[in-house]
Amino acid sequence: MARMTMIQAVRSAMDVSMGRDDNVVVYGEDVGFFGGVFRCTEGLQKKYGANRCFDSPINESGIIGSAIGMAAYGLRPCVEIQFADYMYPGYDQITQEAARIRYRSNNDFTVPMVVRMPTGGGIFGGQTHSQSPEALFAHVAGIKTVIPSNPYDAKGLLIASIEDDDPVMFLEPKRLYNGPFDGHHDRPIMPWSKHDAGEVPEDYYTVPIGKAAVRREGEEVTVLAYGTMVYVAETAAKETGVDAEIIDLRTILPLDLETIEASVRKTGRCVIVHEATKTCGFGAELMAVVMEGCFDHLEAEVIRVTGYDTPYPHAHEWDYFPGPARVGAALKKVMENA
Amino acid sequence: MARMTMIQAVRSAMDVSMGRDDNVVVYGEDVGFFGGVFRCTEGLQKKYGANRCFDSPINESGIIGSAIGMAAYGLRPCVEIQFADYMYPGYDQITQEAARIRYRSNNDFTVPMVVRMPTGGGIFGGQTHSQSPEALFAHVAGIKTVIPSNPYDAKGLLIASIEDDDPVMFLEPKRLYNGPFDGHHDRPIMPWSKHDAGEVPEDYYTVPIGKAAVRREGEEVTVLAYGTMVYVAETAAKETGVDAEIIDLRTILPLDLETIEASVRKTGRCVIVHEATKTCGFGAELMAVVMEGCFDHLEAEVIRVTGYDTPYPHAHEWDYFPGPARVGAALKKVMENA
Amino acid sequence: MSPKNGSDDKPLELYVPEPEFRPGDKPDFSNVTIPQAGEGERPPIDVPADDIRKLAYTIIRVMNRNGEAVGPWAGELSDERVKEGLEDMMRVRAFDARMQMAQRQGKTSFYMQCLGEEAIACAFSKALRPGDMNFPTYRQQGLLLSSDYPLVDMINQIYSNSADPLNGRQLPIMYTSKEHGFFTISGNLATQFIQGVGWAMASAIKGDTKIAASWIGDGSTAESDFHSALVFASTYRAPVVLNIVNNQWAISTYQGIARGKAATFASRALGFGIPALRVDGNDYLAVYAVSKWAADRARAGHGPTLIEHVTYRAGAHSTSDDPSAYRPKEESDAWPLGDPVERLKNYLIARGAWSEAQHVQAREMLEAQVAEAQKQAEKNGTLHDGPHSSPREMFEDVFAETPLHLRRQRQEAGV
Amino acid sequence: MSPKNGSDDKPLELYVPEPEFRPGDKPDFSNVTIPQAGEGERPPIDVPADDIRKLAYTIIRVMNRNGEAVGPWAGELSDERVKEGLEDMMRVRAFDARMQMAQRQGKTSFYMQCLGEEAIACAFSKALRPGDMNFPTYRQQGLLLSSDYPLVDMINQIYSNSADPLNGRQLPIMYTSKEHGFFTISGNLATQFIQGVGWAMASAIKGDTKIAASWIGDGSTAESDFHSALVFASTYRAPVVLNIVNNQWAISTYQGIARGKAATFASRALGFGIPALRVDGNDYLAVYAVSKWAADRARAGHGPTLIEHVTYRAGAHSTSDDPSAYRPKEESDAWPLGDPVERLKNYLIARGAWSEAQHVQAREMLEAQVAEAQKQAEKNGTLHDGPHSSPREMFEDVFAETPLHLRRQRQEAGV
Ligand SMILES: Cc1ncc(C[n+]2csc(CCOP(=O)(O)OP(=O)(O)O)c2C)c(N)n1
Ligand SMILES: Cc1ncc(C[n+]2csc(CCOP(=O)(O)OP(=O)(O)O)c2C)c(N)n1
Ligand SMILES: [Mg+2]
Ligand SMILES: [Mg+2]
Repeated sequence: MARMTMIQAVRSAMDVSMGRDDNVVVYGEDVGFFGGVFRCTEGLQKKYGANRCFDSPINESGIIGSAIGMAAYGLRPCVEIQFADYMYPGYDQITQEAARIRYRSNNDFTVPMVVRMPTGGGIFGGQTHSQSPEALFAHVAGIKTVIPSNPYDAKGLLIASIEDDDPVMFLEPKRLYNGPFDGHHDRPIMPWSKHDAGEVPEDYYTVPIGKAAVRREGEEVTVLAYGTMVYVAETAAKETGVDAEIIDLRTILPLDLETIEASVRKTGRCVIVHEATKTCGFGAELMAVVMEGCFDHLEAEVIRVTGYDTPYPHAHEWDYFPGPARVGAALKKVMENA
Repeated sequence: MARMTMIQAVRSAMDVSMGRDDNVVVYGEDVGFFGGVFRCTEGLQKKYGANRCFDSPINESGIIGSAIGMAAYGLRPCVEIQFADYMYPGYDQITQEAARIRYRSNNDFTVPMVVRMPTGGGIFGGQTHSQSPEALFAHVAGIKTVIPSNPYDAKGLLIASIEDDDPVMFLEPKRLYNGPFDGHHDRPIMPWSKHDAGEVPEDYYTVPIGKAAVRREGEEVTVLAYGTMVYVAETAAKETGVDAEIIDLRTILPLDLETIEASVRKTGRCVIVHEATKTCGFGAELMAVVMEGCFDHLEAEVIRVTGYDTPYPHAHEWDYFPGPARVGAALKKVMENA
Repeated sequence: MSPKNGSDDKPLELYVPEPEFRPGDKPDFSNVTIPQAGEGERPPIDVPADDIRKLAYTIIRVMNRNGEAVGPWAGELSDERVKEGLEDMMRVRAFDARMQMAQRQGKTSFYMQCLGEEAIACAFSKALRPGDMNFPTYRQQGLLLSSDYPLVDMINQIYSNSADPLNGRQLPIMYTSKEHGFFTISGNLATQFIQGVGWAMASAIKGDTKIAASWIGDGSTAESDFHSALVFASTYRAPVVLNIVNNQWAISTYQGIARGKAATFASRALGFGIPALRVDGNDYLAVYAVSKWAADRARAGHGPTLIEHVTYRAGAHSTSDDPSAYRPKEESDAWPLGDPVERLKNYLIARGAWSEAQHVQAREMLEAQVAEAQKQAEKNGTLHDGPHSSPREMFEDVFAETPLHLRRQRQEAGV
Repeated sequence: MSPKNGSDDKPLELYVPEPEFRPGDKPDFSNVTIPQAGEGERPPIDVPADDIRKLAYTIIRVMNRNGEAVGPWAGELSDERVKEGLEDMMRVRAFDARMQMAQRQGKTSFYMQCLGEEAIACAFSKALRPGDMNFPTYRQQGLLLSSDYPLVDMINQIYSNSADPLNGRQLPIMYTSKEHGFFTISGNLATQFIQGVGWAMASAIKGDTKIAASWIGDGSTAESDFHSALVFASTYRAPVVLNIVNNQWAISTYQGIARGKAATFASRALGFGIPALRVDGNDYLAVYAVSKWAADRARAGHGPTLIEHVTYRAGAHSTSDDPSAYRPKEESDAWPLGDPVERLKNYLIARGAWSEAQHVQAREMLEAQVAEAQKQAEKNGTLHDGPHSSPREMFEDVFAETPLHLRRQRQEAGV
């Protein structure tokens, strides 16, 4: 066991995977010699050679399109998009190609590819370094979407994603790279070395795709969250004293319906939290899933706490961010008539 | 008044708009001399000249990116994407650029642009000529999305869209181009000439963006639908005898929340219908909107009837399509404990 | 900025390219200079792009008017192999004709022929080896029809019937066959062009000896993934042959809309240091020789080559299209490069290796072959009358394992 | 396919371009041939692209080592205007230095300088007229700083403070000013390159006389919208100048990653029939002359021109970057094209129009100007200490009119 940041955990996942399977290749913008702008691939080129870890031209469609070709050949490319905000030029290749190649070829060709991308706000990145596009993946059949919230999960899920035989979008909440962020931006930062989930085995292990984790058991209300929002929800629960059951979804698609349904049926209440814009965000789907699976158990209106339907503004970052105050207010509201 | 198909109505809208304002320009693949693969722009090049209506290279990012530049200059481009399935290469320009230019420039530059695209299935177009991507627009702040269901609305809404000062995605349900389609593919086709909404004024008029239309008043259940699904819902109501209030949303964003909320509060029940894949489709947002605005009035679980979470399959088109049988079953189910 | 006011300038104008001929015009291509067969050099395969710049602007041709093969690109194929090639092209033509008809008869929803362009895919396929991979568009049926891919399976796919190898999931003609080096066709243009480059990079990463071939139409070179492919192929010197099939038209728009009446499509490669060759796409022998050169080059580790195959789309774009609305009917006949089947036939006859009678006989044989395959396929059903694969298939293979939400949807659908 | 099995071929290898020098290496550019100043032709503005192919492979230079302006591109500007240009560049440098510092002091989140590249935007802006429109990247602050755009407003934007003309919505340095011909900068690379073409098309559609200028970095030419721009500019002969600023680096990747060590960026235009000129980007006089030529060409209706400005990114990519991790510290000094400010200063001194003393004085004056502007701006607040515009601004201007769902969100937010 070692103490790792999320960056180190992600790097270790690629390292372990490249060591075990020489079909695993890693590339992307600034990923080779330099090791990535967030340093997630540092040292991999040196260790595995420039034909297993290399810099790519600045062309996201090219990165993903070439990875599809490599995957069809039989490799397991794990590519990096520098920020999730820059995946859009590659969105055609992701949704129209990677997502459908198994289906349209009736299994003749498959795309075991991972697209890693830092996601979310909280670092004053403005509208083009802060986006959370997970809903745009979830709507398209044929792609898996994983969003880890801590180093242990990040490593285990990334290895599982690389081993997965289908395309996986792997969204890394960049605000969590160096520590669990409770949403109080004005307080000192807690490093991963002081958090249990910063304990990460150096060797191979996996965390299964499609399984949520209950971060806090509770009886009064179910909170559905993922990524950075898991800690914000924990903070809000602590600060309001509401006995919340906090579920860290970890995988957005396929969604762990059973865990969600069991919890909401138990608590009868639900708050959904994400950082992405509200309308048609993944929270809408969670709302629908709760309606479809638990309607008869609901004792109060389900509430979404999300980013607003605006671009992510630079100066007003902390007004935009759904922090502990907003989540706490929702927890209290959902308990009002209890 | 004239009898028009939806194709003629759309063409008439562009004709009227080009005639009134010489800042309106129309272009896209095959749109010029030929008049478009669905013939929506037929005759416009001849009438207004090749510098107002012209063919474009096959590059959707280029079409939309250049239209953004034109709109920033002061024109009102109305461009065609040949099928909604081909907007993905332009999705970056739509979501990262058009959607945010007003906001990020604090009103210094704006993008009064319309992107027309035929949407939906029902013509044996397979997975790349049948998609319904409206949810992918709705999730992104700064874009309006309009989906007309008949010739009258199509013309009035398209003129309103061209006059709108913000980017509008204008989705034309291709299965409705030649007639209202009730979902029974094995029955003779009804032409627009036999339908009231095929009566279209030849001159200028607008239908306001952001206003839903109640197609059928009813007391028992609210059906939220748009595009082709409006007729399917009407058929299902007729066939099941359920007294449904059928709301044709017409605009997906901004959504007519007031009409939706008033209806569901009245009926206490709701069925949501769309053709797009289910997960994170616009139906999820509608589910959330109903939950948020009408929870205390709900007497039954809200049900979504949608396309399945698979690519649109060629041979199984009518298994995939949410036809009157599936919508009817939902109507009956939602009435079960009434 | 300079304070000078531009008010004395003349107004700008938008230039919109127009083809020379529209319906009603009499097409006349006498001003188009077609290089003589046999002209031009045949460089070594390790030549730098810049040294053969000229080959991106000319048209490499082998067969002259007398049916002789001349010049440095001639002499690649034995008569036996040329006869095979002729039959391949004739098989494609017979297949296309019958499937066009089948679509009109309501047996399927859609078809796309490659009339007039048969030489390109048929000759190219002979330059590849088993294990190599094509990333085709919808107009390279010749790749499959010149290999031993079963005709019946092609028709089953076109009919979306119960024996469709793609389980009814794909639009007609969107074939897939890994075994036959044929990547699954996409309905979205150009996406495959960069995927082929990625596949080739993978082969190089693994120290393999296989190469890839990407395909694209003239109109689709405007798409962005054409650029992605050139950038990646150039940067990593990928072992890939990048084929542009310039058949002059992209549905209703002529090639000027994709290139602005300037340069050639081939010359786009030069800005990336990629050698580019323009070849007479209706000259089977020339296509083969140039394709072989490019494939050898890739295999020898010299990297990518771009080939522009100059041809003419003699038929409609697809069964949904009627070209008489945008181009003169006679344009196809007026087009100066002739018919690939006729030209190869004449070559063989001139060599005494073929005769009119043999030709008729071969055609009949191939037509019968196709008709027989169709008969077999129809036993498995047609699109509109069925049977099809089970609707359950709709829910399979979205993922390797079907997840819960999709299993629930399948249950709900009752299949 | 040919039955031959490829097993006797040698294994393929992936080629991954590497820069010549990495940290620890001693950079030596003596093998790089830099053309003499004054060499090469100056064609008429209606020249076809093919006739000046060579200009896409050379480097057009005006100032020689002795500080003299020589050759056909010389003699465009009076000493007065050159002095203005020198001051513009010095203003940019002073501004950059102070804002770098401000970021380090925690007054804002981010800054990007253009150290070593000042000549390009400063000289280019003089070739435009009021009403023309730039579609810049984040490294063309020189366009604003050489016009009369208020320094204080730039700093207000950088600080996201209460007087920020963009209401705190944008990342620092993502300026906007329609009035000053400066399109709103995007954080997404390359998107503006085609937008500029569209703007130019609009000007042509309206019979206007205004032209557009698009900007892109060397690394970003790999993006697909670079291709879109060339396709559209070529097809419609749009009145646009397409500028590539080749500063050798794209964050940590050198230009070989975007072009595979082959051809030049400029030469990409030739495949579209667009004239391409490569210019010494550190030579103010050369940049001006070439820019003027391209602008005149566009204005006269001859269509687009591509200019590759060859320069060197002497600073870090941004305040988030540390280049010592990927390139030798000495590379910047070893880079053969020198410093643009020094070179123009020497030119003026050689002409007797400037002196070391004047230079020092000008620098001090400009530094004071910037310092004063900063002081003014800080009265309106800084990013971390505020004040900012009202959070209410967050909800405004998403649309022309704020729709109901957003009004509800604003209410919920209590602002
Ligand atoms: C991304 C995308 N945009 C548009 C289309 C519609 N479309 C199908 S084929 C075609 C023309 C292609 O022309 P070309 O590349 O010259 O190939 P050809 O048909 O001549 O073989 C168009 C515009 C599409 N399939 N995909
Ligand atoms: C679409 C997109 N992809 C990636 C990035 C991240 N990024 C920002 S600047 C940059 C390097 C650009 O290099 P170049 O074009 O050479 O411009 P320079 O910084 O040298 O001026 C990268 C990769 C981005 N902003 N947008
Ligand atoms: Mg074509
Ligand atoms: Mg650069």
